[in-house]
Amino acid sequence: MIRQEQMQVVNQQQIATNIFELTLIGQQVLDMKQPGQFVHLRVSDQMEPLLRRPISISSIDKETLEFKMIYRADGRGTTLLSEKKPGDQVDVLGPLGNGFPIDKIEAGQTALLVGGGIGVPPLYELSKRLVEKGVKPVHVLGFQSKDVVFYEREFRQLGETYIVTVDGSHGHKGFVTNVLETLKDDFAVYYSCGPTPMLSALERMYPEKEGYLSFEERMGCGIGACFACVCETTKKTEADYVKVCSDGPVFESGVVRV
Amino acid sequence: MIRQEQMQVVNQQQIATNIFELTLIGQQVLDMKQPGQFVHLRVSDQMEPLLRRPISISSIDKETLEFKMIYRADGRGTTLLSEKKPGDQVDVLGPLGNGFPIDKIEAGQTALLVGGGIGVPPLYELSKRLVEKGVKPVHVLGFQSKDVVFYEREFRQLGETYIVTVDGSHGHKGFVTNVLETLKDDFAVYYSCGPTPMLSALERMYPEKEGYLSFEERMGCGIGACFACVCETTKKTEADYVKVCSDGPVFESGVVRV
Amino acid sequence: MNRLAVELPGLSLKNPIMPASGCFGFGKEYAKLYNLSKLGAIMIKATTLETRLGNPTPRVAETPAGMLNAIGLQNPGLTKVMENELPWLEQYDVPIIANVAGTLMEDYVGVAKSISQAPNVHALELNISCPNVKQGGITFGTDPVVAEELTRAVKEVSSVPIYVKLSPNVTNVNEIAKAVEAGGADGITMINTLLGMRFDTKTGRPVIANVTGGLSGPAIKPVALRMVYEVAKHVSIPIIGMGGVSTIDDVIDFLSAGASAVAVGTANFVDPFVCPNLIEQLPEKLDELGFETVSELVGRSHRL
Amino acid sequence: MNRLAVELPGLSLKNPIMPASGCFGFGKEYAKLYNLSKLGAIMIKATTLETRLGNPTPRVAETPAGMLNAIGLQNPGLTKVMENELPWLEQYDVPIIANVAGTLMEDYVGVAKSISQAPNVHALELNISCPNVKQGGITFGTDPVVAEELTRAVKEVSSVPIYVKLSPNVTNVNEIAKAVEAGGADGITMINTLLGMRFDTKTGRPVIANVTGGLSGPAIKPVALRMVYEVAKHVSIPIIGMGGVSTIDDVIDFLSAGASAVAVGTANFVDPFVCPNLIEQLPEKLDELGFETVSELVGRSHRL
Ligand SMILES: Cc1cc2nc3c(=O)[nH]c(=O)nc-3n(C[C@H](O)[C@H](O)[C@H](O)COP(=O)(O)OP(=O)(O)OC[C@H]3O[C@@H](n4cnc5c(N)ncnc54)[C@H](O)[C@@H]3O)c2cc1C
Ligand SMILES: Cc1cc2nc3c(=O)[nH]c(=O)nc-3n(C[C@H](O)[C@H](O)[C@H](O)COP(=O)(O)OP(=O)(O)OC[C@H]3O[C@@H](n4cnc5c(N)ncnc54)[C@H](O)[C@@H]3O)c2cc1C
Ligand SMILES: Cc1cc2nc3c(=O)[nH]c(=O)nc-3n(C[C@H](O)[C@H](O)[C@H](O)COP(=O)(O)O)c2cc1C
Ligand SMILES: Cc1cc2nc3c(=O)[nH]c(=O)nc-3n(C[C@H](O)[C@H](O)[C@H](O)COP(=O)(O)O)c2cc1C
Ligand code: FES
Ligand code: FES
Repeated sequence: MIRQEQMQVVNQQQIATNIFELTLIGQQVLDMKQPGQFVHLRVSDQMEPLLRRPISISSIDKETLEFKMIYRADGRGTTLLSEKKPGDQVDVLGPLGNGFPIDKIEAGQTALLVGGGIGVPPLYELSKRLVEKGVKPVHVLGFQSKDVVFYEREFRQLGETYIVTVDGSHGHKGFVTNVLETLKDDFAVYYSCGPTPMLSALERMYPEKEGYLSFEERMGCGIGACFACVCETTKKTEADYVKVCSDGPVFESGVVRV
Repeated sequence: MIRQEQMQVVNQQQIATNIFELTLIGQQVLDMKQPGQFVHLRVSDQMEPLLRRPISISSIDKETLEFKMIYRADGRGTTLLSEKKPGDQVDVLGPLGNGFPIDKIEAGQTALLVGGGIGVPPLYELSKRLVEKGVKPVHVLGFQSKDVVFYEREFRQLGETYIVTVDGSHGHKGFVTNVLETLKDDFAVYYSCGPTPMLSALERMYPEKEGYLSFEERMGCGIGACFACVCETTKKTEADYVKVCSDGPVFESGVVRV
Repeated sequence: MNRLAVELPGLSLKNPIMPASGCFGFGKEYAKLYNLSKLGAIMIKATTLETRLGNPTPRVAETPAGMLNAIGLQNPGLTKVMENELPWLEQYDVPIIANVAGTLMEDYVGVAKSISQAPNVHALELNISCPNVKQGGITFGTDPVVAEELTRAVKEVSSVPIYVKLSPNVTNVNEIAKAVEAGGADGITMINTLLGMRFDTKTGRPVIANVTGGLSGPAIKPVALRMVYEVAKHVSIPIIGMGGVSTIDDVIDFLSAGASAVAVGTANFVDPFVCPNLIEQLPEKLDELGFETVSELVGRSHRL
Repeated sequence: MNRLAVELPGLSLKNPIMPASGCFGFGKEYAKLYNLSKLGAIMIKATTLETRLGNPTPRVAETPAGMLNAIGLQNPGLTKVMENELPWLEQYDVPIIANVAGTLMEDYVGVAKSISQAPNVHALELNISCPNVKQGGITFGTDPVVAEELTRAVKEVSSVPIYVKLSPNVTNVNEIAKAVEAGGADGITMINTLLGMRFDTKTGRPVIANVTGGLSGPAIKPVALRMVYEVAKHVSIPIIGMGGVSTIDDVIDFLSAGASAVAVGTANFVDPFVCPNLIEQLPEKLDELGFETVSELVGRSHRL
């Protein structure tokens, strides 16, 4: 069920340059089912900035009713969000969309998780769930440079982890694909979230593999009503188009025309 | 000198129903010369609400660099202002305008100070200055009802004080004029701030007396450039019009056509 | 007696609040959040003869207290709307206002003729003001002669009353309003969006793939109120007002300016419960202002 | 070389930032806050033949991310402006753009003829777009034939280049732009305010005593950018852009859209130091975007 809820800030923490981890508490956490779902946040009660911001859920704790998001404070909205302090309220609409399916892989199999920049966060909850299930995750995480790398330790605790930076200031130098080329492709399913060029590179690299990709698009409503976030589709689906907010953000590889 | 300054909230306190007293600290306090001047406040960094809000200075402490305002949280802007907490910054443009002249009265004389509602605050600093000078103030302060009366004790400490409420729930019942009719008119100068009907009643009541009245008008710039706050004048002045923000807000009685 | 009720041509509204076209799809998504029968009416997404896939993305961009959109009238087309969307909406006790769009006059006539026969469609809204399609749309809405002609043609074939949706992107909105009234319109809905742009400051490129988009939201409210106020003076058919409505005070202002009912667009994205919330707040607000019914409030600014 | 410099007809601007007419009086008040010689130019308050006392108050009202004004062209009149205001401004090293307004064509011609002879007036801005006066003003700005005629008449008598200030309250702004270009305008300034209203929700009365007012501020920026972008495609004379500019990104966006310089109106009320601040921020922003000069940036959106 989608709820609109005033959730309380439990913690706000800068974890890399301009990258923040925000922890909120509220009933909505009980409805958060899949890794890869997102929430639509109002960052201010005022009329400017007006629209909600979509941010992925990066980890869920049903026991404490807390969930975390990781985001880059960049434009007006995310900058205002980064100024929220413990005790402040945030208007959260969620959970929204369809996340990464974990029933497509079985215990004992290997999953490849590829994240780029601010696409990394939803992979964290995904990896935790896969590990719980007995799946072995391999993480390949790309960032611009050392100062914006986050959650390296957290991912390492869950499994094999490769960090890649464009400028080589940390981990491997280059793009995630440079590392992927050096890895065995004995994984059952791949999961990815990040910039569209990265997603399409993965599709080209693993045409035979089952893969699930999380897309981004500018949003209005966030719930499927306004047709803002529509993507063109390929022949793989009967639908003429898909909406990132309500049909996605995660789609099977090959469905969205990239 | 007019300055624009990020001033810090030292204290914010509700002192009556929807009435707040806000204390700010900053260099600008050194430039605050006359009681009855005002400041023009930005209540938010966001673009909505957009315009500054004019609020009178209600007391000044040059030693601590603090000044106080008293305001009613009513519309969007003042409500946002009332949410500011100690440590928060407020963008203050000031001090603005010309206040009440205290050189028009001499030690030993009596001054009549008449305030209505949210027009009461600037009279507090005025009264303090008059008392310092050896003038005897008589305060007649009108409010809607008991729950919005403020600063009664503070004014009583400075001199004779009559509280009037429209509904009679505190002090005398009726309008300030009902009390004024019962008082001797042995004062040298009267000073007033409040709703325009009150100001014009005073002018009619004391046509022969020297009086100084503080006016309100919707403002744009607050410094005299935009012609938003213009008032028509009478024959008493050569000017075709006056601007409340830069010529006022205090004018000699009879100057502004009411 | 229901103090919120409003009677308009074809529409017995239980209250004067309805979602604006294009901001509510065909209701399915919001139906998951609340009971659509609470609404005064629903203005469904523009329907065209054929399926439309709309414009490339990005289709929306935020602006100060507003947003731009260039969806481009994406919709499943007349047949699917008649077969899937409208029948599904029949489960709710709410009149539907079908927003009709097209490229040629024949398109409007074709859609209007069919869709006006759906049992729950109680009125049509002729979208002669969509700024986001290359042909049709706004061009019909900026020329009084063409607007009148189109209104007349649609009126002839429609089995329900027709409301014409006016564009604010004109020099003289009264002229267009009078033209559609002369053409037989039963009512007016206004305003559609103002044409605007946003640039990506880094690259200098327009953010909206379609280059320009329609500006909506609180930013345009002053323009919408002014136009409603003016048109109310010039026509005698009722107006459904919209443009930046998000609070109960906005609702009151539009009614005061002369609108008989109010539509809510962009605010649905900010607060998906805005329509039921406004409906709930309305009686108390009437009390506060000392009005017994919504109808008493309509056009009060003209009577002061 | 000064990378911020811009050369326009009559105007050698040391930078492309100037206060917009009516938002800066005749400079005296802001001169107390900073040195006016920092500014690219100053657009002074509209000047009419006779003294004008303007409209009744309230003359301003706040709206979402914007404001309404209906000052009504209050100004001391041509003689006093020539005798007091312009000579006083001579102490600053800054070109003055004199905003000229009137009721009849003769008024414009009369003001233009005299004021263009003041030594520090380097250009005129014909205000054919003021929405707040009953006659003249906006009526000249909505009819291309009249606009062209007025431009031609003023051009004939003016000793300095003339810029015509366009109204956004039109169906087709390009048409007006082309008309004034044909009439001999040396440049265009745009946009003036959008017509709007605000109501006092309690009473239902319009807040502005004049009933309607002109909408300005960030809310209108998308409309202004769209119009500048369009007009830049249709005329070959330069444009001074305005409408909601308050940040350095806004400045860049207007330049990208095709404005050669940028005027700042409402933002002066929000931040009285906005003009010098923007001027100070501009070089760094050019570096960030990889442009050597302001001129390189002008119109870049059209070249992508
Ligand atoms: C499904 C989904 C999940 C996301 N998850 C994350 C996340 O976990 N962490 C994170 O840092 N970012 C995430 N993003 C991107 C995030 O939504 C944008 O960074 C954010 O909206 C930018 O807002 P702003 O106020 O900083 O920028 P502004 O430039 O002020 O934004 C202006 C407008 O553009 C929209 N916008 C700008 N950039 C984007 C973008 N990349 N995608 C969609 N809308 C955008 C904003 O929402 C707003 O409406 C996600 C986006 C989507 C669609
Ligand atoms: C010189 C001067 C001194 C003032 N001193 C005080 C004071 O000490 N304490 C106090 O409580 N109030 C004072 N006021 C009134 C105060 O400015 C308004 O109450 C306040 O601006 C309302 O803002 P809002 O956001 O609550 O209302 P909104 O309705 O959101 O305001 C909308 C717009 O209208 C303007 N506005 C609304 N009411 C008034 C008003 N009465 N006068 C001027 N502009 C108004 C606002 O500034 C804003 O631009 C003073 C006004 C002036 C002109
Ligand atoms: C995303 C979006 C899509 C829209 N689609 C349509 C449409 O299909 N038909 C139509 O007549 N108006 C459409 N509109 C205009 C709205 O119905 C409404 O007239 C306008 O947005 C002003 O109201 P608002 O400020 O409350 O949004 C759309 C508006 C938005 C924001
Ligand atoms: C209070 C006020 C007074 C104005 N007076 C004039 C004027 O006298 N002449 C004129 O051409 N424009 C006038 N304008 C319009 C501005 O010059 C400018 O075109 C408009 O406000 C849009 O810019 P902005 O959004 O930056 O304010 C006025 C605007 C305001 C807000
Ligand atoms: S954001 Fe509205 S349909 Fe996806
Ligand atoms: S508020 Fe601008 S002149 Fe007074």
